[in-house]
Amino acid sequence: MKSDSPTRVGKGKVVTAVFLKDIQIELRSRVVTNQVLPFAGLVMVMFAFALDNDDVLQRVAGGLVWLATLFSLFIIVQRSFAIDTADGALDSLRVAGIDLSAVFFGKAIALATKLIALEIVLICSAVLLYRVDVSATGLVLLVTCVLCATSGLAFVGTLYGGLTAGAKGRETLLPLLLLPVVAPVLIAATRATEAAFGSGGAQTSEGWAWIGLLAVFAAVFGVGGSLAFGSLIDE
Amino acid sequence: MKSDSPTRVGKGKVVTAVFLKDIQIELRSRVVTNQVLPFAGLVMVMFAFALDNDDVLQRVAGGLVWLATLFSLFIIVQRSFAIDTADGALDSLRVAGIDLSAVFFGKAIALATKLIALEIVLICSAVLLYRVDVSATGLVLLVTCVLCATSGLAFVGTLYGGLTAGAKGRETLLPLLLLPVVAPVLIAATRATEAAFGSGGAQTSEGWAWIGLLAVFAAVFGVGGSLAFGSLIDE
Amino acid sequence: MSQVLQRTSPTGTRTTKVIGALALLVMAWVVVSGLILTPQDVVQGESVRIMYVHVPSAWIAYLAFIFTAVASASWLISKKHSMGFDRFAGASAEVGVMFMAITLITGSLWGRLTWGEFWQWDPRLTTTAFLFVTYVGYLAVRRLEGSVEQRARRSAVVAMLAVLEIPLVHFSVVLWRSLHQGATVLNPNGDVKMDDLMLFTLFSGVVGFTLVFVWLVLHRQRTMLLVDIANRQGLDAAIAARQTESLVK
Amino acid sequence: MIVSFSDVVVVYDNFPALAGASFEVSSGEIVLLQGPNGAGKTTLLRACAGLLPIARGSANVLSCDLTSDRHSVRRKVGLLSHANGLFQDLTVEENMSFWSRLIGASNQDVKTAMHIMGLSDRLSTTRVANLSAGQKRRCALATLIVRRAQLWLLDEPHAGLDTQGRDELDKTLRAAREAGATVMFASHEIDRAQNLATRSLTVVGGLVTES
Amino acid sequence: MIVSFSDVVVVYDNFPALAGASFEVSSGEIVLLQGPNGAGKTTLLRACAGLLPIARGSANVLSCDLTSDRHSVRRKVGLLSHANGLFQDLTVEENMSFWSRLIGASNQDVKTAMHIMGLSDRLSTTRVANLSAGQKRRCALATLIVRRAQLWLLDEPHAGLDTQGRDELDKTLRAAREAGATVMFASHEIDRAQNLATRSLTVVGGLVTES
Ligand code: HEM
Ligand SMILES: Nc1ncnc2c1ncn2[C@@H]1O[C@H](COP(=O)(O)OP(=O)(O)OP(=O)(O)O)[C@@H](O)[C@H]1O
Ligand SMILES: Nc1ncnc2c1ncn2[C@@H]1O[C@H](COP(=O)(O)OP(=O)(O)OP(=O)(O)O)[C@@H](O)[C@H]1O
Ligand SMILES: [Mg+2]
Ligand SMILES: [Mg+2]
Repeated sequence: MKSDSPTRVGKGKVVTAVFLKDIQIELRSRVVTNQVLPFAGLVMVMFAFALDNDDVLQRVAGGLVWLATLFSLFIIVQRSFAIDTADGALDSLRVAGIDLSAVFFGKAIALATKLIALEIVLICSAVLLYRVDVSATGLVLLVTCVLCATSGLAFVGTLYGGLTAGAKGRETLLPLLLLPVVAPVLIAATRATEAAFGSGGAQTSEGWAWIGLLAVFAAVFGVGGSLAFGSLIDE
Repeated sequence: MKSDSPTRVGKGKVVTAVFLKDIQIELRSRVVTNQVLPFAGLVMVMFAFALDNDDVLQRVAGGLVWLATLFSLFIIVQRSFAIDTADGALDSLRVAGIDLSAVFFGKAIALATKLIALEIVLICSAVLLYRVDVSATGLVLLVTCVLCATSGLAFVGTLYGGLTAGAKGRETLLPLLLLPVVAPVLIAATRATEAAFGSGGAQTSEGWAWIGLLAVFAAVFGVGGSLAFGSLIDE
Repeated sequence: MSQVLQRTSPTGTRTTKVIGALALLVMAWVVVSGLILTPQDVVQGESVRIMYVHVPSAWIAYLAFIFTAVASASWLISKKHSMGFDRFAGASAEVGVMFMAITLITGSLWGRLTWGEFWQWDPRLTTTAFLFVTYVGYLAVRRLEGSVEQRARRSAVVAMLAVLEIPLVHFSVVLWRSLHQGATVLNPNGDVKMDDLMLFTLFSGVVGFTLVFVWLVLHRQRTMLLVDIANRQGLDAAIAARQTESLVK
Repeated sequence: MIVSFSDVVVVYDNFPALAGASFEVSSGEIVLLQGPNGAGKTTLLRACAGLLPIARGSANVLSCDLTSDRHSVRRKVGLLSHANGLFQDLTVEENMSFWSRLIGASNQDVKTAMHIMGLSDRLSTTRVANLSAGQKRRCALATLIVRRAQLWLLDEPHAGLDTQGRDELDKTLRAAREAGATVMFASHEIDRAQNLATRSLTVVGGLVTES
Repeated sequence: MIVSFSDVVVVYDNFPALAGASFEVSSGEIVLLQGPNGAGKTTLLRACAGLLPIARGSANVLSCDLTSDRHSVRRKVGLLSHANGLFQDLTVEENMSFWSRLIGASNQDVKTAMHIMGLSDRLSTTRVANLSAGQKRRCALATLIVRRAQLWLLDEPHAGLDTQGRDELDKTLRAAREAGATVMFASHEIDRAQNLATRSLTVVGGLVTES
């Protein structure tokens, strides 16, 4: 047995390994499927039920989709880091001496994957339950909006999830930190979705301005996260 | 050191011990205060922001309060049993050979305490944010509604929390099981609260019919829970 | 170490005394001018006088948060990681949160007078509230357990991300259709539509609040230093106590 | 007979961790369970405590028939698992007083147990989360000592303890035996364990043999 | 010198778990850390791995200065904590392949490590949550073995293992030493540990003394 350190591993491989691990655990434990989805579905149904009025429903449809996504974000982030801290695996990751910005991207991509799966279900149920019509141009806008908003949420969720993981009692900080930061995403995504849905006579074109904001947000937290994640998670 | 078993402990003492333990842990870890409350607050604020329309807001105020409570219920229940299972304390509880129906009541009362604290904040913020007026008779209705609905939620939450605690992977079952059962509570409590708030011209008197339903629900799950909890938690 | 403590015990210095006196002077002028000398507004009546507190406090809060970010960046970049930067960042954020609270409170009161409501779900108001919450979160991060270096590193990252919210608040009136006053003073066109004395009073307010800010930050950063020193002395005692464990056993 | 198992099978999902275990333990014994990892020692101890359903065979502990009723036995046994069963957010003292309140132990007993396990003074007001591994184990043992069970079941009780703690534990178990209790414990520290035990059983592949 | 600590203080909140520890470890040693519960052994090992900030004193591990940079040392050390650092929902194989992918170990290494620790066959496809305590520990050790670290830090590596596992572990550590690695480990199983170690240090009350 040679005792030289193994060669350093490329960033891409670490990203893939972390991503696969997170997805594999989700497939085993089914937290998103069994726990978050019914949760999010309930919001949609209850509102359809509470506001039995097509006009109002169509107006709130966009907001509801993103509100439900945001809640799910909290739960998924918390769960995703709870898995790593449960048996001290986070410590092992830190001691592995790997590039923590790769861990950041791996976890963020896994988080985004879960969020997108969720959003697809939510948007479809909004279309069905609230009788929303989406035009072809609206669809393009919607898809762009989902992609931009989700990457922003995934980046910021992973970043602050890392900050609040680890020491006991710290996890209670997560909502406090995350709330004010994701609020703009919520607003921008809601407005863009409303434009795509044509709620309240909104034009599709109005939506694209919001996409810009979402893209800036995603870029800021993508770069910021990959730089800062290491020093936040790591003490 | 004598090796006779200690005398069996009265039920009341067990209830108190379990209740105090749960509350003490909450006071230390501040999950409800720091994590659930901001969460629930967000629902209220985001809705106010998304639907900046006094009429609609007043109409949905009641529903929002109870929807937010329901979300919080999931998180609090999960957390409350996670604490017990984390280091195998639930096993120790089972081996202690104590009356498990006393544990049921202890945990349910602790849960209800946390929920009521939360509801007070939610209702106050609804009143402030959504400019709801509550009359004196409405207030009586509201307080009764909160008490009945909360005990129902606390009983059913503790019962199913116990069922899904313990074995790995089972906790993902909780929302699936809990959702259909608490839906009636959500509806009844919403209607009663709307009556208390006078939303959409509802009369206070209309609310009392719903209170009956809530009281029956609480009674059924109080009795059922105290009988079934032992055999559910305990395998 | 205790000598250091004694020597530095009073947090004031000659500079802070001068700044404090100046701040008092300017603020006295703002009170006189704001409440008596300036005219009432055509539309808003007497309530316009709230502006002399509301607007400066908002701007000084921005200034405080920007200082926090700059100090944090300096800490991260500097080779020596001097703790002074970190203490300055923390002190500035604390004072900034206080000023932001003043903005929120005076704004609500003003809103009650002009819109009839304490609170509206208006973009400027909402984003301001979020900015406030963000920095409360920042202060919470500073209180997490860990060493001083950990505190500095964590909070520096948060501060540099949080400061990006300021443009969002400032431009929220443009981004969203807003009830709130648009950029009247700092408007992009550069033409100010305001009575000269009002404008002068407003800027006196800004100067006065800046002086108050500087005075508070200097003192606060000083007390933070003292707390750190006291903690270090507490640690000396704790180390001594811990070492005796080895003798007992 | 305090414990008598005959052809007991215990399954997890589809895996029979005990595959026909038969043995007996009589009053006043200190029985060591030894055997390789994954042999079924933990499973055996948990089955004795009435925590696992018996799939086949007959099991009798302290005159309770575990195949028909796994509940009544629990009041009489004390179990130390691999996990400590403590609340991480509470202090040592609070944990102790919670468990002692549940079983109706006196304050004096609690004090004595904490003293035996060296948890007085500073440690008593420390949150369990901030204890060292061995200190947590000591706390778990202290909650067990106040139980004064008729049958003590301990899963690797020595692991994590320092030498002084191990001596103290051995003394405690011997004293419990003097007072009429019976002890079964699993251990991989064969030397110390055989010194303590009055008899030892070997568990391999879900079967129990005398050794 | 592989490790050299001089007057190192490490604090949790306000408690100095290491209160001025000084010692040196040179290449090729197998150093045993012994001492009572709560002495600071775990803290010492974690500090060596660059996981804890050094409040005072100077610490140098594998030519990295821990006071200024706690990161670069991590690639070179392997740490076995009290906790196993495994993902409970993944199988043994999946855990192994995750960790080996992260550090770029070969498939052959993984197979060998799993074989050494007796985790081939049925166990390799078992979820970690369904392993016995000792089997989990074996899995954690296997992830450590594939690391081929220059400095091995092990916190009570023998606890939970059966006799055969302990022998295997000792053999592995001796082989690692032959191959040029240095080993530090904490243990309460003094006899076996002293047999394995080339030198032993005593940790008491946050101080380190030669013994
Ligand atoms: C709670 C309620 C309010 C909050 C949170 C609030 C917040 C703010 C903030 C953050 C600024 C600084 C904006 C910037 O320069 O970026 C500001 C400026 C200002 N506010 Fe308010 N405000 C509130 C209510 C009001 C009301 C009711 C009025 C008057 C009707 C008002 C009038 C102004 C004016 C005139 C400025 C200066 C605008 C400029 O020249 O840029 N505010 N407010
Ligand atoms: N997270 C923490 N917060 C505060 N104090 C802690 C923390 N972890 C450990 N301690 C304290 O630091 C001291 C040293 O702990 P450490 O875990 O290093 O001991 P140890 O020598 O490994 O003991 P053991 O043999 O029990 O494993 C103990 O007194 C413990 O109470
Ligand atoms: N929850 C579970 N689900 C499925 N199989 C399990 C479970 N727990 C244990 N097993 C399996 O049952 C067998 C016996 O486990 P047990 O924990 O009783 O072993 P043990 O003798 O205590 O071992 P150790 O010395 O490692 O503690 C092991 O092979 C293990 O893989
Ligand atoms: Mg075992
Ligand atoms: Mg230790």
